[in-house]
Amino acid sequence: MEFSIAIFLIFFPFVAALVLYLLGNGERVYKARKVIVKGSALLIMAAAILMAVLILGRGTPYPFAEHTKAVDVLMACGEAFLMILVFYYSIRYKKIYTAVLSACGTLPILWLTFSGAAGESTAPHMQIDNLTVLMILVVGIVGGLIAVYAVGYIKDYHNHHKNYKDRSNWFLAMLFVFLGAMFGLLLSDCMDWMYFFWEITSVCSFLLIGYNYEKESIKNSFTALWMNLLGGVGFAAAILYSELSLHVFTLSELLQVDRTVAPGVMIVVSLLAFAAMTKSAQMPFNLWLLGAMVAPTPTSALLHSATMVKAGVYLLIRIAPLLSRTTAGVMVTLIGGFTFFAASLMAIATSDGKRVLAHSTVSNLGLIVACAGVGMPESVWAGTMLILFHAVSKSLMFLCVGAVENVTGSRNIEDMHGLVVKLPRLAMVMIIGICGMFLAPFGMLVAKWAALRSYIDSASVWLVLFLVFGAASTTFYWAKWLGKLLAVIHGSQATKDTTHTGEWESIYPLAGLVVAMCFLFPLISSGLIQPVLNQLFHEEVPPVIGQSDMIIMILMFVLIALLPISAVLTSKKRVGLTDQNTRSYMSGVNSGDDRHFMNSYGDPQSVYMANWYMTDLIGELKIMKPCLLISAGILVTMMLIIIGGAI
Amino acid sequence: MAVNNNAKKISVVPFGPQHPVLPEPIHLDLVLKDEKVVYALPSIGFVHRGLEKLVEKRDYEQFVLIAERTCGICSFGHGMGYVEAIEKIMNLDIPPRAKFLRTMWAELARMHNHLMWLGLQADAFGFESLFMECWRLREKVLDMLELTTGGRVIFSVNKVGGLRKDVTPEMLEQILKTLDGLEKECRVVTDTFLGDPDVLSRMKGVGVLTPGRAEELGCCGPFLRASGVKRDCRQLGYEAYGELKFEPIVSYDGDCYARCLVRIEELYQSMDLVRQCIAKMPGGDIAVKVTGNPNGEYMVRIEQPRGEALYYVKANGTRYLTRYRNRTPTYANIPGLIETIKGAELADVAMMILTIDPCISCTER
Amino acid sequence: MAFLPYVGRTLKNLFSKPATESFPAGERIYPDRYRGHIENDIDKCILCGSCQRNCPSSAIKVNKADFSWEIHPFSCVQCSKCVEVCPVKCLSMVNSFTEPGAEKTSIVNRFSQERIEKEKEKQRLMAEKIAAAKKAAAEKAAAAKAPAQTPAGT
Amino acid sequence: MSEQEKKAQGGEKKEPLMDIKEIEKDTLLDEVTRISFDNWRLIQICATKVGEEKYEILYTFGKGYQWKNLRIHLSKGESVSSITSIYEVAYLYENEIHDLYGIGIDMLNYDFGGKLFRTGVQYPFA
Amino acid sequence: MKISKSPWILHYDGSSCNGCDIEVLASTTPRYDLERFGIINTGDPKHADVFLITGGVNYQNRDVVQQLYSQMPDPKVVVAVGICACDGGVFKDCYNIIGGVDKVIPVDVYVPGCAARPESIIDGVVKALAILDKKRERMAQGLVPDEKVWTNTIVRPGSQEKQED
Amino acid sequence: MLYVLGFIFVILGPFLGGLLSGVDRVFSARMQRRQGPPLLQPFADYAKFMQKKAYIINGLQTFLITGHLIFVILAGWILYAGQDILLSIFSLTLSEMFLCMAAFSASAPYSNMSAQRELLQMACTEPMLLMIAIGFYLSSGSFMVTDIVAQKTPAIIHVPGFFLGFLVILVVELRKSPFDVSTSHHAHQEMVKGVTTDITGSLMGIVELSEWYEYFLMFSYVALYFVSSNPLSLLVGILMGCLVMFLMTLIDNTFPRVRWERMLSVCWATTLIFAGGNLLLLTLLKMF
Ligand code: SF4
Ligand code: SF4
Ligand code: SF4
Ligand code: SF4
Ligand code: SF4
Ligand code: SF4
Ligand code: SF4
Ligand code: SF4
Repeated sequence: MEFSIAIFLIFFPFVAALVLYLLGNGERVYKARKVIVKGSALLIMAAAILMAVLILGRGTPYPFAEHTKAVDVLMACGEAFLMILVFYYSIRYKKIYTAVLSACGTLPILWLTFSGAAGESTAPHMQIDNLTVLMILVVGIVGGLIAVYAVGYIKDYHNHHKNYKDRSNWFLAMLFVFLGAMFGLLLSDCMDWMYFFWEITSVCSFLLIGYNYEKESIKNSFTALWMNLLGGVGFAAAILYSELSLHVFTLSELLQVDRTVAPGVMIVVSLLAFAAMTKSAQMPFNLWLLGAMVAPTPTSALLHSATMVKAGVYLLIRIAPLLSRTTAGVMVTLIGGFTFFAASLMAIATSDGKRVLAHSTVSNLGLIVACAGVGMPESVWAGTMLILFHAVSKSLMFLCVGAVENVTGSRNIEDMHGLVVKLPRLAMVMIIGICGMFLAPFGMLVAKWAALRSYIDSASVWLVLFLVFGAASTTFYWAKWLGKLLAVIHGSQATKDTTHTGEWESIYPLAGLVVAMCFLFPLISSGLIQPVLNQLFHEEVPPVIGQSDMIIMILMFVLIALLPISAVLTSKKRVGLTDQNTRSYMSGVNSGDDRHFMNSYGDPQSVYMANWYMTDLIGELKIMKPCLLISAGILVTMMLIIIGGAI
Repeated sequence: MAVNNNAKKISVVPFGPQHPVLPEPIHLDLVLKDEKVVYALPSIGFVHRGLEKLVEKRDYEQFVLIAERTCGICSFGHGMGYVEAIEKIMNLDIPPRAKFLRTMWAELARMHNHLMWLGLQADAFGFESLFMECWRLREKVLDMLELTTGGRVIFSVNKVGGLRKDVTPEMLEQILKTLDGLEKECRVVTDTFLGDPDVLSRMKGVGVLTPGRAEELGCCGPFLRASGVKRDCRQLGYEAYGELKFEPIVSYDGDCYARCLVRIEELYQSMDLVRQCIAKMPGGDIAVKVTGNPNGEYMVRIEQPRGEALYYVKANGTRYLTRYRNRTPTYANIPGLIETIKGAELADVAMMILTIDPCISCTER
Repeated sequence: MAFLPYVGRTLKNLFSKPATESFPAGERIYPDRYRGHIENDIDKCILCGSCQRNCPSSAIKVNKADFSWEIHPFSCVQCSKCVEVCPVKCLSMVNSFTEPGAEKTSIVNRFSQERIEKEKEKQRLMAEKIAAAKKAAAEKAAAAKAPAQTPAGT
Repeated sequence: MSEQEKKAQGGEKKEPLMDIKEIEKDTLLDEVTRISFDNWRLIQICATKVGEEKYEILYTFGKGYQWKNLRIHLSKGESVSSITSIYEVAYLYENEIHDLYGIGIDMLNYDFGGKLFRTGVQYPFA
Repeated sequence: MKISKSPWILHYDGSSCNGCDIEVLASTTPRYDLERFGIINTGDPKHADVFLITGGVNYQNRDVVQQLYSQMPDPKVVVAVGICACDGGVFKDCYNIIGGVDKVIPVDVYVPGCAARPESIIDGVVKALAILDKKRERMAQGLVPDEKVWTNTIVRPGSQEKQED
Repeated sequence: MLYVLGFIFVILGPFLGGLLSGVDRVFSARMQRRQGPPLLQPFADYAKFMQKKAYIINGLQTFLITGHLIFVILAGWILYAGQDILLSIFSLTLSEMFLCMAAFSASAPYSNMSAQRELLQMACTEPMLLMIAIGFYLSSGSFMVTDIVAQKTPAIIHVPGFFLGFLVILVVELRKSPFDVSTSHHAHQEMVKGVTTDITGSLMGIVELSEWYEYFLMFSYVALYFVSSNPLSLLVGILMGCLVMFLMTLIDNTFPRVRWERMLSVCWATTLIFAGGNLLLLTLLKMF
C-alpha cells in the first residue's frame, strides 16, 4: 500500500503534466483543463493524507526499493537529459557558465553510476518516515492548492498581458512536474536519486521563472539556475566523497556514521549543507529567490512556500543531528542567523508586496536553517514547526497579493491602504496570513520560543543576538503591512472584488488551514512533530512545550482569532467611514471629509500616509552588497576550516 | 514590470495651525519621506486681522495702543517703533529720560522674550522640566515689567512724544537687585542648553543656514546673526542705544545650536544693557507736548527681540493716517525657515520653526 | 549620556518649596501699577463723553439723556487712555481684574436720583434760559423785522 | 491747519525724511536687477493707496545698515511684474499686495491665487 | 469622581496678539501651575474638555475653530480668554475680524483682560469647571449638554465665499 | 494557588499602577518646582474619560483597544501565575501591537505617523524584551517564573548586564523622555498625542487603564530581578522597584526627547553591549 502510494505520488504528477501539456491552449480546453487540474490536485492531496495516516499509524520508517540497477541507469539518463537541456539554453542565451556548472555536477554522478566505482549499494533507495510524511503533506496540500489557483490565475494573466505568448498548458505542466520531482526528492533516501530530483527542481524553476521570455525574466532565471547548479555541484561532491571514501549511499546510513571514527563525514555534511543553503536561498544565494518574483504569482508561491526552498531546509533537518555542536553546525547557524537578520532588515525598506514576501521567505528560511544548524531536539522541533506554518501562511500571502494585484492593478503595499474597506474578504484572509507569519502564538512566535531556548542551550551567543534583533525587524515590517490593511477609510472607496471563484477555492482552504493549525497546534506538535523528533534523534524526546504553555498559547490564539472575526463582523455592517463619523485629527484644517485638508494655497488636498521604509539606512541598494560579501566570507572561511579540519 | 520601489513612499500631511508644539497658528504643508521633510510650503493668515487698516478709524494717538497689540510679546517694540515714526514725521525731540526708559523696557522685553523662547525651544525638543525652569525665571522679568509699567505683557507706556509713566528710583533699585539673582539662576539653565550632550545632539548641525543664503533670503535677527552675519539694528543708535556700549552677538555655525547660543548671549547682553541704562539714567521730563497732526512719511527700523522690524507711516496732515505698515522679523525669516526645514526630520520641524522665534500675529497682523 | 548637567538642578528643585502661588485659595496682592479695571466716580463725572471718544476699544458708552455712564468690562483693554483724558479725573484704574463670567455683562453708573433731579433742574433751567434767550432773540428779530413788515402787510 | 501744527512740521515744505527713488513701472525689473547685482538684499515691499484708484508700491533694499527705496505708481487695474525672478523671497510680499489691494502681479514663483490671506472682504485695502 | 477633577485643556490661538497666549501658557508653568487642578494642557482636541481660545475669530480660522470644537467629545466647555476672544477687542472694527469667539461657537465663560492675567485665567477655568459638571449631569439625564440653544450668528460676506466653497 | 495570585494581580494591578503613575506625576511636578496634581489624579483622569462621550472613529478601533487591554492583563497574569516569562513578554508585545493597529485603523495622519513610530519603538525594545527572558533563563535554567523566584540567589547576581539593558528600554516602555517619541505624557509633542491621538472617551479610559497595568507590570519585572527563595528578598524587590521608578521620573525630567535614529542606536547598542556582553560572559563561564 505504502509502496503504491509512493509510486503514485511520484509518477502521477508527471502523467498529469503530460496530459495538461498535450491538451494545448485555447478557450475550448479551459474547462477540461480545470477539471483535470482540480482532479489531479485532489488526488494528490488525498494520496498525501492517506500516506500520512498509514505511516504515522505504522510508527516506524518504511524503506523500499532495494535493488534498482535499472532505475539507477534510467535516472542517470534523465540526468544526462537535464544536462543537455541546460546546455541547450546556455548556448542559446550565451551563458556558458551554467553549462560548465551543470557538467561539473552531472558528469561525476554519471561516471559513478556507470563505472560502478563506488560499488553496489544494498540499502533501500527510498524510505518513508515521519519527516517525509510531514513534508509530503506540506507539498501535497499546499502545492495542490497552488495548482488549483494557477488555472484561473494564468488565464487572467494572459488576458492582462497580451504581449506574452500563451503557453499556459506548458506552465501548468511544469507545476505538476515540479510537484512530482518534490515527491521524488522527499521519498528518496539514496543520495544519487535525490540528486536527480534535486536537479529536476533546479531546471524546472529555471524554466518557470523564465516563463514569459522577458529580458528580466531570462536574466533572473539564469541567476536561479547557476546558483542552484552550484548547489548541485556541492551535492555531487558530497555524493562523490561519501560514496568513494565512506561507502555511504543513503542519508540514513550517513546519520549512523560516528563522526569521531570517520571525520570525513563532516565534509559530506558540510557539502550537503552548502547545497541545501543554495536551494533555500540563504545569503549569499538569496538573489535567485528575489529574482523569481518576475514569474507569474503561482510560481513564486510554489517556489517560496511549499516546494523548492523547502527542499533545502528538508535536507538540513534530515542531517540536523549530525550538525549539532560541530563546526559545520556553526557554519549553518551563522549563515542562517545572519540571513534571518539581514533579510528582515531589507524587507523593512521594501514597499513592493511580493518583494517583501520574498525577503521574508529568505529571512524565515534563515531561521529554519539556523534551527537545523543547532541540531538540538528543541530547535529541530521549532524548525519543523516553522516549515509547516511558513509554507501555509506564505503561500496564502502570495495568493492574496496576486489576487489583490488582479483586482486593483497594484501589489504595492502602499496601495493596500484601507484594504479592509476596499476588499474586505481579501483583506481578512491577508490578515490571517500575516498573523500566521508573526503573531503569537502562531507559527513564528511558537517557534521563536523554542528556537530561543535551544539557542541558549547550545550556547551560541551570536545566534541569540541575530534572533532577537531579527525578530524585532520582522515584527516591524509585518506590523506596518498589517497596519496598512487595517486602516479604515471612507466607505465610498470600496472596490468591486473581481477575484475568481477558482482563486477563492484555494485561498479559503489555505486560510482555514492556518486557523486550524493554530487551534490544533498542540495536536500537531504531539502527533506530527514529536514522532519526527523521536525518529530523527533515535530516542524518546520529551515534549518541547509544557502543558501550561500550550494552554496559554491556545488562549492567546483564541483571543487573537477575534481580530479577523471582528473584521468580518464589522465588514458586514460596512467598516468604512460614513459621513457621520467624527473627522480624524488633522491640525484643525480638515476639509469636508477624512481624506483632505486645506493646504497652504487654500485648496483641499488629499492627505497621504506612507509607511516607514528607512531606505536611506537599510535600503537594498545600501546593504545588499555588504551583506552578500559578509555571508560569502563566512561561508568560504567556514568551508575551508571544515574541509581542512577533516582532512 | 518592475515596480519603482521608491515611488509610493511619500506622505503628505498638514502641520498646524493647531498643533501642540506650535505656540502659534502657522500652517505648513509637509511632504515627508519616512519623517524626512522633502517639501514644505507655509501658509499665513490664520491671525490676519487687518489692523493696518485701522489707522483709518482710530486717530494717530489712539493707534499707539493698537500698534502695541500687534503682538503681545514685543508689544513694547511695536509701540515704540510706531511712535518713533510719528515723532520723526512731526519732528519731535523727546526727552533723554524717555529715551533711556524706552531702551530699558525694550531690553527687559528682550529678556522676557528670550527666556520665553528658551523655554519653548526646550519644549520643542521635549525637555519639559527645562521649559518650566525657563518660564519660572521669566516670571521674574515679568515682575519687573509689571512693577514699572503695570502690565505683564502689554505695557501701554508709550505715547507720541514720550512716555505715559515714569519710574521711581526704588523701582530701579529693585530691578538691579532682581537682575543679579536672575543672572545667577539663568546660568544653570543656559549651561544646560549649551552643554548637555543630549540637548546638543538635538541642536548641533540641525537646520544649517549658510551666511550667503541667509542674506539672500533676507533673514534678520538672531536667526541671521547665528549664520555669522553681524547685523543688529540697535547699532543704528536709535533711542538711547547710541549712548550704550555693546557689540552685536554673532555665531558662525548657522545651526539651531548657534541660534540658541546667540539668544543666550543676548539675554546676558540685555541684562548688561539694562544695568547700563539704569546707571546712566538722566532725570527730567518724560514727554513733550504734542500738538497738531503729522504730515509726511517715514520708515523706522528697530531691532525687536526677533530681529529687524520696520514701521512705515504715511500721514496726510489729519488725525487719521494714510498708511501704517509693519514689516516684522518673522515675515522676513519665513523663507529662511522653509529653506532649513527641507531635509529636516519631522521631529525637528517644530524646533526649526522655533529657531526663527516666529511671531505669527505680527507677521499676519 | 556622559555628564548630565541638569540632574543637580532637578534634584534641588525636588527638595525646595514649589514656586507655585496659592491662588485662588490665598489672595494675591497686585502691584500698585497693575492695570485691572476701570471705575468711575460717577458723582464727579460730567458725562462729557471724552472717554468714549478716546477709547480704542469702544468700551464706554456715555448716555447723556439717561444720565448714565456705561462700561463694558468685557470690551475694555485696560489701556488707561480714558483715565488720562477725563477732564475731571473721575475715572480710575483699579488694580484688580474684572471677574470672569458666563455673560458679558456691562456696568451702568447712573447719577444718583437727587443729582438727576438737580441735573434735570439744571437742564430745565438751561433749557428755559436758552428758550428765553431764543425767545428774546426771536423777539428782537421780530422787533427788528416788525417795522418793515407791518407796512408791507398793509 | 493751525499755526502751531505748521511749526511742528518744521515750516512749509521740509526736506523729505526718506530717500525714495521714484521710478517708472516699466523700468522696475531693470532697476531691481541692477540693485541685486550690487548685492543688496530685499527688505520689504509695501503698497499704499494714495487717493481714488491710485496706488504706489515701495520697495526697500538693504546692504549692511544702509538702505534704499524704489517707488512705482500704479492706477487701478494695472498689474506689475513680479520680482521673484530676482529676489525669490519676494513672493510673500507680492502675494500679500495682490490679496490686499487687488493689484495683479505677473509671473510669481509661488502664486497663492488670492488665498494667502483668506479674508472676509476681497481686497480690503483697495 | 466628578468630571471636573480632571479637566484637560485645548488651547488654540485664534487671532490673538500672543499676549493672552503666553499668559495661558504661563499659567501652566511653576508659578501658577494649572496642574494643581488636574489640568493638563493637551494638544489634542479629542482628549480635551476645556477649549481655551484666545483672540478673535477671522475668516480664515473660523473653520479651524469650529472643526476643533466639533472634535471635542461632550461634555465640553469653551473659555474665551482675553478681550479679543470676548468681543474682538481693539480689533473689532478690523475688516477681517468676525468678532469674539461666540460668533462661531458657544462660549461658556468669558475671561476679560488684555492680556488676561494668569490669575484671571485660573479663575475663569475654575468657573468653567462648574459648568462642565452641570453639563455632565444633563448628559446623564439624557439631555443635550448645553442649556442654552446656541445659534450661529455669523455673517458671511459674499465676496470671498465663492472661492472658498 | 498561583492562579489566584494571577487574579489578584488582575484586580490590584491597576490600583497600584495608577498610584505609581500618580506618584510619578507629583514627583515630576516637584522636580519642576511646581506644586503638581493631587496624588490620585490618574484615577480622576480615568473617571473623566469613562464619563466622556466616545467619538469612535471606526468600529474596528473598539475591538483593537480592548485587545490591547486584554493582552496587558494576560501578560501580568502569566507573570503572577508563575508561568512562562517569555510568553508574558510575547503577550506584552502583542498588546502593544493592538494599540498600534488601533492607531493605524484611524487612518489619520498623526495617528498613522505615531503608529509608525510606535512600531519603531517596538523594534527598539523587542530585542531587549526577549533578552530579559533569556537572562532569567540563564540564571535559573527555566522560563517559568515559579522557578525564577525559587532560586537561591536573586537573578541580578547573574545577569546585571541584562538588568542594565532593561533599564534603558524601560524608559521606552514607560514612554518617558528621552525615548517618548511616539506618545508622550508631556503635552507638547510633535506627534500630538501619538497613537492615542484619535482615541476618545471611554476608549481612552481603557488605554489609560492598560497603561497602569503596564506600569505595574514593569515594576514587577524590575522586582523579579531581586527576588529569590529568601522571603526578605521580596522587600528588596519592592524597594528596588520603587527606586527604579524614581529613577525613571528623574530621567524623564533631565532629558530632551531624542530623534528616532538615536533611540534606535542607543537601544540596540545597549542591548548588544549590556545584555549581549553579559550573555557572552556567562556562556564563556559555562564553557570553561
Ligand atoms: S496579475 Fe496584474 S500584472 Fe499580472 S497579468 Fe494580471 S493584471 Fe497584469
Ligand atoms: S509580478 Fe505580478 S504582474 Fe508581474 S509577472 Fe508576476 S504575477 Fe505578473
Ligand atoms: S516679532 Fe513676534 S513677538 Fe515680536 S512683535 Fe512680532 S509677532 Fe510679536
Ligand atoms: S471722561 Fe470722565 S467725566 Fe467725561 S464722561 Fe468720561 S468719566 Fe465722565
Ligand atoms: S473733556 Fe473738554 S474737550 Fe473733551 S468734551 Fe469735555 S469739555 Fe470738551
Ligand atoms: S481703559 Fe482703555 S479700553 Fe478701557 S475703557 Fe478706558 S480707554 Fe477704553
Ligand atoms: S481689546 Fe485688547 S486684548 Fe482685545 S484685541 Fe484689543 S488689544 Fe487685544
Ligand atoms: S486680549 Fe489683548 S493680550 Fe490678549 S490677545 Fe487680545 S490683544 Fe492680545
